[in-house]
Parts: sequence; structure tokens; C-alpha cells
Amino acid sequence: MATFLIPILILCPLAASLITFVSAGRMDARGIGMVACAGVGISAVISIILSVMLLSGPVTGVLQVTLWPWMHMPGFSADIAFMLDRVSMLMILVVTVVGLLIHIYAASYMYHDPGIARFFACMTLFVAAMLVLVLASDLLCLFIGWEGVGLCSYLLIGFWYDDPANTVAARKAFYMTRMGDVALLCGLLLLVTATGGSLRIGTVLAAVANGQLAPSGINMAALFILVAALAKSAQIPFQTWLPDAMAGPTPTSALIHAATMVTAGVYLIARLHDLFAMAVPVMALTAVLGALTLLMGACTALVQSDLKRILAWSTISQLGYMFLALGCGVWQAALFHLMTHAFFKALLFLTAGAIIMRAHHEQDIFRLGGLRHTMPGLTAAFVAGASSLAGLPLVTAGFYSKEMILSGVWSAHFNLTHGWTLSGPPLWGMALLGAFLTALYIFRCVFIVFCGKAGTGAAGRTSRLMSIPLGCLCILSLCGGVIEMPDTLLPLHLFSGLLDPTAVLSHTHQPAWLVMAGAGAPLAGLGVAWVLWGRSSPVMREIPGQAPVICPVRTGRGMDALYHYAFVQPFCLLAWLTRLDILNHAVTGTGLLIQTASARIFRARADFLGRLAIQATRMIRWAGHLLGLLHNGRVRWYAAWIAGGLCAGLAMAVLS
Amino acid sequence: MPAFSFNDTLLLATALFSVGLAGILVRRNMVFMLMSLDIMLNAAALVFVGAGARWHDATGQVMFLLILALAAVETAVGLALIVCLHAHGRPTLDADTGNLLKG
Amino acid sequence: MTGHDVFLPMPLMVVSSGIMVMLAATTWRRSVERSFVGSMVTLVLALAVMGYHTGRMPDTGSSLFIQDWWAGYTAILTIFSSLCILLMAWRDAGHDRTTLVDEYPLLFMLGTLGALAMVFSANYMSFFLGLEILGISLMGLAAFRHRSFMQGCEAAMKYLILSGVSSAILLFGIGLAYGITGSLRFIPPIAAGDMPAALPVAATVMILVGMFFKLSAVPFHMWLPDVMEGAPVPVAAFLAVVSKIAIFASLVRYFGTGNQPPFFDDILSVVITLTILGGNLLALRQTSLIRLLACSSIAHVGYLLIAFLCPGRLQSGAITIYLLAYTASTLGVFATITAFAIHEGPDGTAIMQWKGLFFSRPFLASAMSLMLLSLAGIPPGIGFFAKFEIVATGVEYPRGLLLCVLMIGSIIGLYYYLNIIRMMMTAPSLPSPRQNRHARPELTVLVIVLSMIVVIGGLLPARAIHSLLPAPAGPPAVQDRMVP
Amino acid sequence: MNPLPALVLLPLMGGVLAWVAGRMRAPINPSTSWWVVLATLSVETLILGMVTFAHRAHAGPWLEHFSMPWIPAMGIAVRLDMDGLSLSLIWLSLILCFLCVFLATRQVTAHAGAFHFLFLATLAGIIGTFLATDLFVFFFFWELMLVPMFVLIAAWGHEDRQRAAMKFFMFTQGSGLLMLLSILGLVMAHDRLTGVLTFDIFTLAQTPLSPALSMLLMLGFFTAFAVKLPVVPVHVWLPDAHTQAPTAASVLLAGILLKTGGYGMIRFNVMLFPDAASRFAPIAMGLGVAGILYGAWLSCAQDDVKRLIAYSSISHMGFVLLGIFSGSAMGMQGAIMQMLAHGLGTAALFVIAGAIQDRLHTRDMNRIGGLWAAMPRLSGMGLFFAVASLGMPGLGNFTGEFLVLLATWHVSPATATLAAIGLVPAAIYALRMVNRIFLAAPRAGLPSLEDFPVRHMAVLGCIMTFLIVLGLYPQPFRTFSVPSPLSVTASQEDHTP
Repeated sequence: MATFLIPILILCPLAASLITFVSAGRMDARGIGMVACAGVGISAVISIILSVMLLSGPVTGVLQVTLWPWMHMPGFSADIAFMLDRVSMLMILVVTVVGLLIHIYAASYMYHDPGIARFFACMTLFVAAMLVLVLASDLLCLFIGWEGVGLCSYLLIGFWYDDPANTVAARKAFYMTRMGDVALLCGLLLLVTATGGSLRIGTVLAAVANGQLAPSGINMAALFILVAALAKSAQIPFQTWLPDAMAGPTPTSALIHAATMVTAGVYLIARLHDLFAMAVPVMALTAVLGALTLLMGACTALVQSDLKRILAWSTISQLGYMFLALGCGVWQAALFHLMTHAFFKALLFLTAGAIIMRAHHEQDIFRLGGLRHTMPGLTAAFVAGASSLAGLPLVTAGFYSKEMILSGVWSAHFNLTHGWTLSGPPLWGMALLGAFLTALYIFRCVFIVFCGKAGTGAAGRTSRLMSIPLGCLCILSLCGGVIEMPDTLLPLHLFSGLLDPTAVLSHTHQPAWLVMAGAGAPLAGLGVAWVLWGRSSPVMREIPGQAPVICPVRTGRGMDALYHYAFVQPFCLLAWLTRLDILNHAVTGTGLLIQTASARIFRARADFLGRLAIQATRMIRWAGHLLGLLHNGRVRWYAAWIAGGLCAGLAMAVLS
Repeated sequence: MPAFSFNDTLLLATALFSVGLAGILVRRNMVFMLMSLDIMLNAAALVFVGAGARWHDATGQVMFLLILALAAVETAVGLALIVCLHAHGRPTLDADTGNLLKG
Repeated sequence: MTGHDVFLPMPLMVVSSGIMVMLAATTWRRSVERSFVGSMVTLVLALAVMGYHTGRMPDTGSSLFIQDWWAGYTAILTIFSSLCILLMAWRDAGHDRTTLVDEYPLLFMLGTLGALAMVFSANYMSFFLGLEILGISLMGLAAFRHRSFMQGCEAAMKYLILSGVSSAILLFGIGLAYGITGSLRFIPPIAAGDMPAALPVAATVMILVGMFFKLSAVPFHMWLPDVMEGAPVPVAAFLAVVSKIAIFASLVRYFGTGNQPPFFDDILSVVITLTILGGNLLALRQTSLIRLLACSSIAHVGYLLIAFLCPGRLQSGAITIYLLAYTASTLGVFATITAFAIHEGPDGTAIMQWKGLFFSRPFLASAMSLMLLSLAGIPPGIGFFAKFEIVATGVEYPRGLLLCVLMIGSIIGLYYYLNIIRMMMTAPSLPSPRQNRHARPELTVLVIVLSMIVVIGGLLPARAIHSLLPAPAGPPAVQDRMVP
Repeated sequence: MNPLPALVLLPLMGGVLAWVAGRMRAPINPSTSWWVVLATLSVETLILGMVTFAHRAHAGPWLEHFSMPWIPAMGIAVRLDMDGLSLSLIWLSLILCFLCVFLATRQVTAHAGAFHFLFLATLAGIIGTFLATDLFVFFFFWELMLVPMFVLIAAWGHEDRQRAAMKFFMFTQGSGLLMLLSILGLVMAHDRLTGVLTFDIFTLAQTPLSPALSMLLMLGFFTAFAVKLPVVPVHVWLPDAHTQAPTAASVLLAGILLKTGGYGMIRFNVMLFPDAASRFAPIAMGLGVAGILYGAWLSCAQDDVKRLIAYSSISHMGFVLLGIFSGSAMGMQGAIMQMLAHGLGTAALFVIAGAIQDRLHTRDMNRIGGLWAAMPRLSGMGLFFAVASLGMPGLGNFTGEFLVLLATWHVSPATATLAAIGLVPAAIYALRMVNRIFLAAPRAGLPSLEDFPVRHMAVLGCIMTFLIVLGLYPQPFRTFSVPSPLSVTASQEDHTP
């Protein structure tokens, strides 16, 4: 029964995708939306049934399904095979449930778009690919999903292809992730060589545990996979594609670029955590990159003015948290944060989408304003999402997951080679700073958008079809976190117990002030944000960085000036630095370089080998011409040649 | 009693042959070229005569006669061509001007 | 040396008596048609009597003529080519009613007679006679173009002087050889006791130079393009095919397939290299089709000489099939040119005139392409197999350098052959006016027959491979039966 | 009745019929020759189907054998043998021919009969090449197929067709001469050792050769195949030929003609000279990687759609070379899969490019503009095949590429990494094409265009299905298309039925 359900789980959205694609132009928007929602809905139901079966009875342990052999030959075998364990169960739940909510929302959001069929075809195809990704029990099979989600992401970012900027953004996203894919492919090749021909996750992990891989091999493989994950999850140094990816429709941003696809990297590393646990340097690298990304993302989010870009940078920053957790070995915390992040970030995006839609497609937060009067419901939803993102203590899901990460990071310790060690507290400090900044930037956004004087007028109302998912996501992002709590509050470990009953994370020995600090940082951020942007006469309305680097200092305002120098100026600097975005420039610069180089070569006549061939033929022609000159038509000259030939022949014959 | 040995005949023939060849190469007048050609052919004929004398064989003389006939025929055809060219309005005898065909 | 065996091969006899009859007939009544018909009948008769003595006459070493399989084969090729060329020439001559041209076929016949004499000759004397009969009749033929008389005369004059020079050299060499050995037997001289060692060498080289001139191997080739361009198209075909077959047959007979002098290798290698490269490079820049064919025939001589230089099991097959391929393809090209020339007014020797032929006359263009591809050595033409055999001999008797030269030459050759095909495929800029199309059934038949030979020879070349080469001067070897 | 000669001769005879039908006057429908072609292909498919399914019980590696003396004096015989590799490649050829016939050759109106004749003649040459096991016969067909292809390009191609055709012919023919030298070298070496003059590869495979000689001979073969494949320094002919050829010829060129190079490398380089091939492998693999990167890089800079696809073929063929010389069965199978998938995918892309050219009369991507709005079906197909060409897992190309990379990784991880890096520019060129002619803003003043009709979509849909099946369930093809070893001769099997 259960083995039956897994293929159906994947086939439903795939079928929906095919139907919507083929029916383009023959079915009305409503029907398309229904088909898509039905496809994803059925798989949501199936995934809930599967979870129930897995947790409570008929199926124990891991459910393996092998559909058919893919490539079998001496030295290598791969199958189209799926595996349902608790990690993938969590993931399919997130994917299908959040996916369903977003689809319902999108059915209304995209109702008037002429390309709705293409949109839903891609969305459902994405869901199918994502399910393949999370369910695959063979890493090569996972790679199908891995590339498939990338393709769908490309198609959806460039959905409104009339604007070249959108397609450029789409291609940028695909290229950057493609680099990671190549790394993943190399990692797979390394692993399959080491394990002797199989990429089954179980086999790979067993091989790692048995010591079939040399330590350097493990490190290399982990590094390759890390690069892939970094690219997919837009971490340093690949972060630049994600903000641009906001060119796509908002539901896409919510589903792909916030809730699911970008977390594939996190999922992959969590899946292979045993492998990573053996590669300490890579773990340390993961942690450091995660910490750096979370800080950088937060800082950049602080100076953005585009609503969706703020959310995009915040996604990068939150993914940084997950990578930090993965690096510190607390992969359960990473997955927990992945789940809560999916809830609140989907909520934030969807709400933002609704706001933007009603505000005549205005995305600049400084042109919006005072929206709490015109759209109270959306305000409530956005505030709920924002507080969950900021991790306001106790009442939000984000608090618990972030707390879990923080406590995990505190006790992390890396033994690098040659006596170098890296311990948790500095990373913890960074994460805490990040928590503070998170609250700061998201509430800056909240205050600017919803408080203050009214900006662009709002029109219409949010349809019921859109509100239902918003409501559900509100509930999830507020209450979804209580299943796992810090020991200081309550020794409740449902989530980590769910993932791995044998290894429940508990940090009983940690001091209580850690939790207090973790709870205090968002509150402080909220306070500062209120002071800076929330009051009736806000300190700053301008975006730092966009205006001249030195922001207007209002003299005689004591505290404000202090705030300004303490926070604004460093942010300005940071913003300036991040705006410069060396990597982004480097990437575009390299692209430009390649382009000019190839253009040069082409201007110089196709390619130089062709040129060579042309030169050769020219030489031959020239030789022919020279010979032609010898045949000048004079009979005496010809006779002379004969005489010369005779003499030469005689000389050769006699002298030889 | 042979007045000349075969080698002496050969030397003479070679000299004649060279004279003929040089004539062809340096003279531009077609009539002179035909004459040089005859000299060359006769040099070859002389070799046959000498060789026939050496071996006391009549075949050499036969060849000599054949070569004479050839020389006569060549001269005849050549002169006929020159006459033809004259008739078609090309009075010059300069061989170098006849280079319509080249390249 | 008295008492040559009075042996005359039958074809030679038939052809010479035919010529005499025709000469006598001119005194009776002059008629172009009768003259052509008479010559063709003579040639067909000669073909018919070919088998009469073939292979049964042992080489006693003192006869004037010999009729072995090699001679028979080349004689058949010669007579067949002459027939084809006469067919081409028929209407060409008839086209030109201003002067009575019944001596035109007669001259062809004389040329054929000379070629046959060379092919059958086993003695310097008969060889020399044949060579000169061929040469002198060619002088007459070359000047036979009335449309551009000056060029014709110039060609004849050039041929006269240059072939005179080469004849003189050849004769000088023969004289030396005679002086050394005292015999006119048609084999390379071997140093006798009291002679300086250089003398036979010089004799051989001079004879070789004379033959190279007639074969138009570089650097003795310069006359060929000029003469072929100046001469009428059928005469050019005669020059390119008949005279070359005859002289090559003599060359093979003279040097045989074994006892080659030591210096022979070097000289021939140099000449082959020069010939292939020179011929092909020269052909690259030609705009006249006839000149191009002249240059390409120079190159083909080079290929043939490779086979000649590589004694081995495959040599005989390679030479025979290459001769056949070269003859058929070249004749085919010339037949196509003749067929084309009549229709288009000018004689169709400029490549530019062939532009767009595929659209106006697809049959002609296809035949032409087939022939050119065969010359270039592309299947399904017989030329493909012929070139394959040549390369095979080169590989069997390792001659790396010459093979490299052959490769380069073939690639260059491919370019200019393809260039013609490409030209025929280019759509003409103007729709060509439908000019007076005389029905020329005999040329159409000729082109079809030659095409069939080329294609069938390419697909079933097995029947054409036989070891026909003359035995290397000595007791006659056991020979295969030749298929008529 | 042995089906092998029929397989070769049938297209030829059908071609002649089509030619005759094309020259018929008024009472006969002008598209008769097209119907003749269709009928020929159908019969051919029937025969092939019989060969495929009737001989399943016959367990030996060679499915069919045919032999007939041709030139006994030289030891040449018409030897045709069929194994899994040739069978699958012939299937590929037939599928692509159907694709051409349905989608491309009907557009040819000028001299349609001659066009169809040449088309089928090329096919006959290609099938002969795939079947021949006598080196002379192989060479004969190898040269033979060039001629009709040359005419196709030179007479029906686009603006610069003749230069392209000349280049194509010169390169392939010139390298063919090198192969001829090698063939004869091998035969003569065998002759010198055993005194038997034969061109039979089963016999020749057993010739003991000195290392230097075998290397030399192998290089001669390699050069010819490298030009055809093409490998990077000698690829110069390919972009021009592909760009200038008419659609059907482009499809044949990219889909099958290039495969003859790969086929030759497998059959005549690796299997005839295993030692020399393994010694040469590092260089060949280097060339393969160079081809992958260079082709992809140049492809990224093209504005001409067909040229872009042509350069992408060079890149894909680099994988084939890499796989063949990786020295393992896995790499070989990867190369074969890659050949099949590339044949299907690139052929479809050429058909689409041809359809665009037919409608818009340009191949310049700057002047085409976005077509999705006007022609969603065509654009959707274009998108699919572009994605296949960038190596999307789950489609045929990926299977091949992965196996090749895996086999290469066993030999040299660095090489495999370099080759894998070639997948990044692959994404760049494929998506660049997608975003310039399919998913882009439509050009101003676009005339109303006719989208692909349903029957065209059905044909392309079949190709799509093949690609997906190759990508997701390659197992039967993989086991099916294994080349048979030369140590087991087909005739031996015949004697023991």
C-alpha cells in the first residue's frame, strides 16, 4: 500500500503539470487552477497518510521503493528508487502542505495572467521535482530532482519574459546553481568510485562509516557537496542570484525561493550528515560560511528598499542560520528551522504579494506606508510572519527553532588540523548579532510599510481564496514551533525525537542566560527599530546607502545621533560594502570578459582553426599561381626546361 | 680501317647535339630553330652511324635513313606551318611572340 | 643482325591497310562521311582481329613486334579510345563545312597507327617509327582548328619544336644504347666491358627523358596544356588518352617489371613528386576546362608512375585498372565537353560557361560529375578503385613519401574537380536562352556507354584486374587469360 | 533471404524510384516522390523490425551475417554483419529519416525527386557504413555517402552553401585518404605475416602488430573518424556545413553522419587496435575535453541558431570521444548512449531551427525575437530539446554524459572534472538560445506565423518520448547496443546454427 503511494505522490503533480501544459489555451484559468491545486492537494493528502503510517504503525523504520533499474552495469548501478524515512517525511509534508497553500493562493493571484497555464505547469512540475529530490534514495535519482527544481526555478523567474531583465535574472540563477550542480556531479563521481558502484544513500553512508573512503576523499566529497548546497541555497559566495530571482511571480518566490528549493542544500547536507560529521574542516567551513552569510544577508536586508528584496536577503540570512546549524552538527535544528522558515517566509512572501497586488504593483517600501489602516488583515498576517522571522520569544515558531540553533552552536567545537580549533561561542555571538539585526530589518520594514503616513493608495480587497492560505500559514508560523523547546523552558523534544528517536538533542548543561540572550536580542532589535523608524517622527526615512553615504544627521537629538553613529553609520558602511558586492561584480566581470574575448575571436573570422585552414588554401593557391607564371607560353623557355631536366637527370643518374 | 673510334664519333655527336640544343635555346627565328632541330637529329643519326660502324651492323644505317626522313618531315611540316601563319596575317618569324597559349 | 622475323600483329596490318585504302579512296572521291565511316570500320575490324595472335607469339628477342597480353590490352584501349574520339570528331568536323576535312579522320587513323606500332613494338626501330608517326600526325591535327586558327598553329608549332627536341634526345639515347649493345632490342642497355660505366646510364636517362616528355611528366610537361588548349577538343582528347597510353605501354615494356637500373628509383621518385604536385597545383588556377584537364592528366601520369615504380603482387592489377579508369573517365569528360560545346555555340572550354548546367541540362551535368568524381577517385566511379589499387601498391612496396605526395595531390585535385561540379550547381544568373539543340544521338550514346563503363567498372572491378604486364625480359611467364 | 543487403539496397532503389516519380509529368501528383520515400522507409523499417525481433533466440553477439565475394583477387568480399551497435544506430537513422520526411523534406519543391534520391542515397551509404565488416567495403560506403550529401548541401543549402559543401567534402575526403592508407597498411602487414590478402576485419583483428606500426595505423583511422566526429582541431568544416545545409541534410549530418565517426572509433580504433588505443587514450581524452569546452564556449557566442546547435554538437561529441577512449565498457556504453541521445535531440533542434527559418527567413537570433506568443507549440518543443541538450538528468543526454564522466573519473578525476565543467557553458548556450528566440519579447512587426500542426507535434512528441525513455529507462538500449567483440566472428556462428 505504502509502496504504492509513493509513486502516486510524485505522479499527481506531474500529471497536473502535463495536463495544464497540454491544455494551454483550451482550459480557462479557473480550471487550470483547480487541476493544479487538485494535483498538489492529492499529494498533500497522500503525504499526510504516509506520515501517519510511518509514525504510527503499518510501516516501521524506512520505506524503500525501487521502481525500476536505471543504469546497471559492472562497476555501477543506479535505480529509480525512493525512500521514505522521517527526514523525507518532514520534507514531503513541508513541500506538499506549503505547496498546496501557495497553489491555492496562486490560483487567485495569477487568475488574470494570460500565461497561467504555463505558470501552473511549471509550479506543479516543480513540486514533482522537489518530491523526487526529497524522496530519492539514490543520489543520482536525487540529482534528477535537483536539476529539475533548478529548471523550474529558471522557467518561473523568467516567467514574464517580455522584460529582458527577468530572463537575465532567470539565467543568472540557473548558471549559478549549475556551477553547484557540476560540483555535486563531481562529488557523486567521487563517491561512486569510492563505494564501488552505488550511490544509494544507505550504501554511501555505510561505506563512509566502514572507512572505505580515505579521509581526504571524504573531505573532497563533502566539499563538493557543500559547494552544491551553497549554490542551491544562495550562500556566500553564490548569494547574488537569489535577490534577482525575485523577478518571478510572488507565489514562485514564496514556494521556490523561500520555502522549498533553496532549502534543498540544507536537506542534502542533513541527509548526508554522517558523511559531513567525518569531515571536520568542511563542517567548520560550513559553519563559518553560514555565520558570515547570515550577517551579510541581514545587513544587506537592512538597507534594501524593495519589499521583496528585503525578504530575499532575509531568506539568505535565515539559510545562513541553517548552514551554521549544519556546520555545528545540529542538523535537527537546521531542519526544524527549515520547517518554521518555510511557514513564516511563505507567509511573508504571500502577504507581500497581496500587498503589492493591492498597491498597484508598488514594491518600494518608502512609497508604501500607513497600510495598517487600509489593509488590517494583511498587516496582521505580515506582523505575525515578521515576528516569527525575528523570533520574538515564546509566541512565535521562529523563536524556538532559532533557540535550538543557538544552543547547538554554543556547544559546538571543531578540532581542525595542527592544533587549530574553532569553538562555538564566537559563532554564537555572530548568530546572536544576526538575530538582533533580523528583528531590526524586518521591523524596519513593518514600521515603514504599515505605520506612518499613507503612501500609494490601496485598491480592491484580498480575495478569500488568498486569505485562507494566509490564515493557515499565520497559525503555522506562530504555533508551529512549540513542538520543540529549550530545556530551560520545558524539556519538550518532539521534533528531534521525531527525526531521530535515538539522538534527542538536549542541552541541559547550558546556562540559562543563553536562552535569555537569545530572547533578548530580537526584542532589542524590535526596540531599536521602533526608535529609528517606528515613532511618529522617525529618525530615518531615507535608505542609508542609496542617499549619500553620510546620512543627514539631525543635531540636538542626543540618542538619535548616538543611534546613528552606533548603528546607522556601520550599516551604511556595510551596505556600501555589500552594495559593491565584489563577487557579483566578479561574476559579471568574468562573464563580460569571456564575452568580449569570444567576440574578438569571432570578429577575427570564426575561429582561428578555420582561419588556419583558409591560410593553408591561400598558400596552395599562391603556389599554383607561381607555377602558372612559369608557363609563360614561350617555346624556348619550355625547351630550356627540357634541357634543364635532362641535365639534372643525367647528373643525378651519373653521380648517384 | 676505322678512321675514328666510336668514342670520337660520340664526342663529335655530342658537340653537334649541344650546338643544336643551344641554337634552339638562343635563336628566336623559327626557321633557325628548325635548322637547329635538324642539327640535333643529325647528331643522333651520327651516333647510329658510328655505332653501326662499331658493330659492323647495317641496322645503324637503316636508322640513319629513318632519321633523315624524320628530319625532312619535321622541317616540311614546320615550314608549312610558318607559311600558314603568314597566310593568316602573322608575318613575324619570332618564336617568342607566339605565346597566345600560356598560364 | 639480319633476319628479323617478319611478324606483323594483325591489328597493325588491318589499320595500315585501311589507311592505304582510304588514301586511295581520296583520289576517287572526297567525302567526309565516307572517310569517317571507313576509319571506324577499320578500327572495329582491328578490334575484331585482336585475338588472332595474342599471347601465342613468344618473344624471341629479335622480332620487330610482339603481341602479348599487355600489348593486346593497351592496343584494345588505344583502338577503343580512337573510336570514341572519332565519334566525337565526326559532327565537330561536319559542323565546319567551309573546308573539306576528309583528311581529319585520316590523320586520326595515322595517329592510331603510330600508337599501335608503339604498343606492339619490341624493337627500337619500330618504337621510333610509331612514335614519329603519332607525333607528326598530331602536329597536323593540332593545327586543325579553323575557328581559332592562330592558336591551333601556335600549338602545332610548339609541339613540333618541343617534340623535335625530345625526339632528338630520345634518338641520341637510343643511339648510345645501340652503340653499347649493338642490338636494337627494346630493353635497357647493360654496360659492356670496355665502355665507361656512365654511358649506359646516360643512354637510359636520355631515353627516359624522351619518354617523360611524351608522357608529360614534370618538368617536361609544359607543352601539354598549351597544345591541348590550342588543339580542337577531340585532338586534345587524343593527346590526353591515346598518346599517353601508347607511351606508357612502351615505358612498361621497356623497363619491364623487374630489372630496373639503380638510379632509376631516385629519378623516378623526384619526377613523380614533381609531377603530382606540379600538375595539381597548376590545375588549381585554370579557368579553361581543357587546360585543367591537361594539368590533371599530368597529375594522373604521376599516380600511374607510382604504380609503375612499386613492383609487387598488386602492381599489374593497379596499372591495368588505372589505365582503364583514366581512359574511360577522361574520354567521358571530353565526350561531355563535345556534347556541350555543340549546343552552346562556343566550344565550352571555359569553366564559367558550365555555370548552372545542372538546371539546364541535368543529364549532361550528371554525367560530367560522375566522370569528374571518378577522376578524383570517389565512389561509385571506377577511379575510386583505381586509386585504391595505386595506394595499395604504394603501401605494399613501402613508399611513404610518394604516398604522402599522392595524398596531398588528391586533396588538391579534389578541390578543382569539385569546383567544376560546384560551378554546374550554381544557379545561372540569367536563364540561358534555349539555343539550337541539334540532336546528337551518337554523342549521347557515347556518354551513356562511357558512364556505364565507369559505374560498372567501379562496382564490379574484379573482372578488370589481371596480371597483364610483360614479363621482365626473359622467358615468358605464365599469364592469366584475358577477358575480351 | 538475408536481410542485410536488402537494408542497404532498398533505400537506393527507393531513391531511384522517387527520382523517376519526381520527373513524371502532369497526371502524377507532385508529391508522389515523397510518398515513394515514405513507402521505402516503411519497408525498411519492417525489415529492420524483422531483424530485430526475429533473431532474439539466436544468442550470439552477431545478429546477422552476409558474405559475397566481390574482388577475389584482392581478398575483398561484401561482408555485412550486424551487431547491437549497428542495429541501434540504424534504428536511429530510420527514426531521424522519418523525422525528416515528415517535417522537412516536404518543404523542398525544387527538384523534389532528385532531392529525395540523394536523401535516400545518403541513407544507403550510412547504413552500409554501419554494416560493413570488410574494410574495403567500409571505405567504399564511407566515401560513397559523402557525394549525395555534398550535392544536397551544395544545391539545396542556404546562402553560402557551396563553400560549406566544398569544405565538408575536402575535409572528410582528405582524412578518408589517411584512413585508406591505414587500411592498406593493416592489410599488407597481415599479408606479409600470413600471406593471405584479406580485408576481413575478423581476420585482421588477429594480426600481431608491432606497437609503433599499430599506433601509426590507428592514428590513420583516428584522423578520419576525428574529422567526422568531429574532434576539435579538425572540426572546422562542421559549423559551416551544418549551418548551410538544408534542414533535412542538417538532420542527417548531425543526427547520423557524425555518428559514423563515433561508430568507426568504436569498431575500428578501439576494437581493432586495443593496445594502441589504450596508449593513445590520454591524448584522445584530452582532445575530447578540449572539444567539450571549446565547442560549448564557441556555441555561447553564436548568433546564428543553426551555428549554435552545430557548435553544441561539437561539445557533445567531445563526450563521445571521451567515453570511447576511457578504456572501459562503461565509457563505451556512455558514448553510445550519448550518440543516440544527441542524434535525437540535435536532429529535433535542427528541425525546429529549419521550421523557424522557413517561416521567418532568417537564422539570426537577433532578428527572430520571441516566438512563444506566436508559436507556443514550436517554442515548447524548442525549450524541451534545448533543455535536453544542456544535459538535464532524466533525459537521454544526461545518461550518456554521466556514464562517460564516471568512466573518465576512474581514469583521471581531473579530466572528468574539466569535462563536467563543460556542462556550465552548455547551460549558457542552451538557455541563451531559449531566451532569445523562444521565451523573449516578440519582435515588432512579426508576421502572423503558422504554428506546428498537430501531426508535426506528434512526430516530435515521439522523439521526445525516446529521449525521456533513454533518460529514465536506458537499460534495454544499453544492453541492446553493446558492440560485439571482433574475436567472435559472425561466420563462425553461422557454421554452428
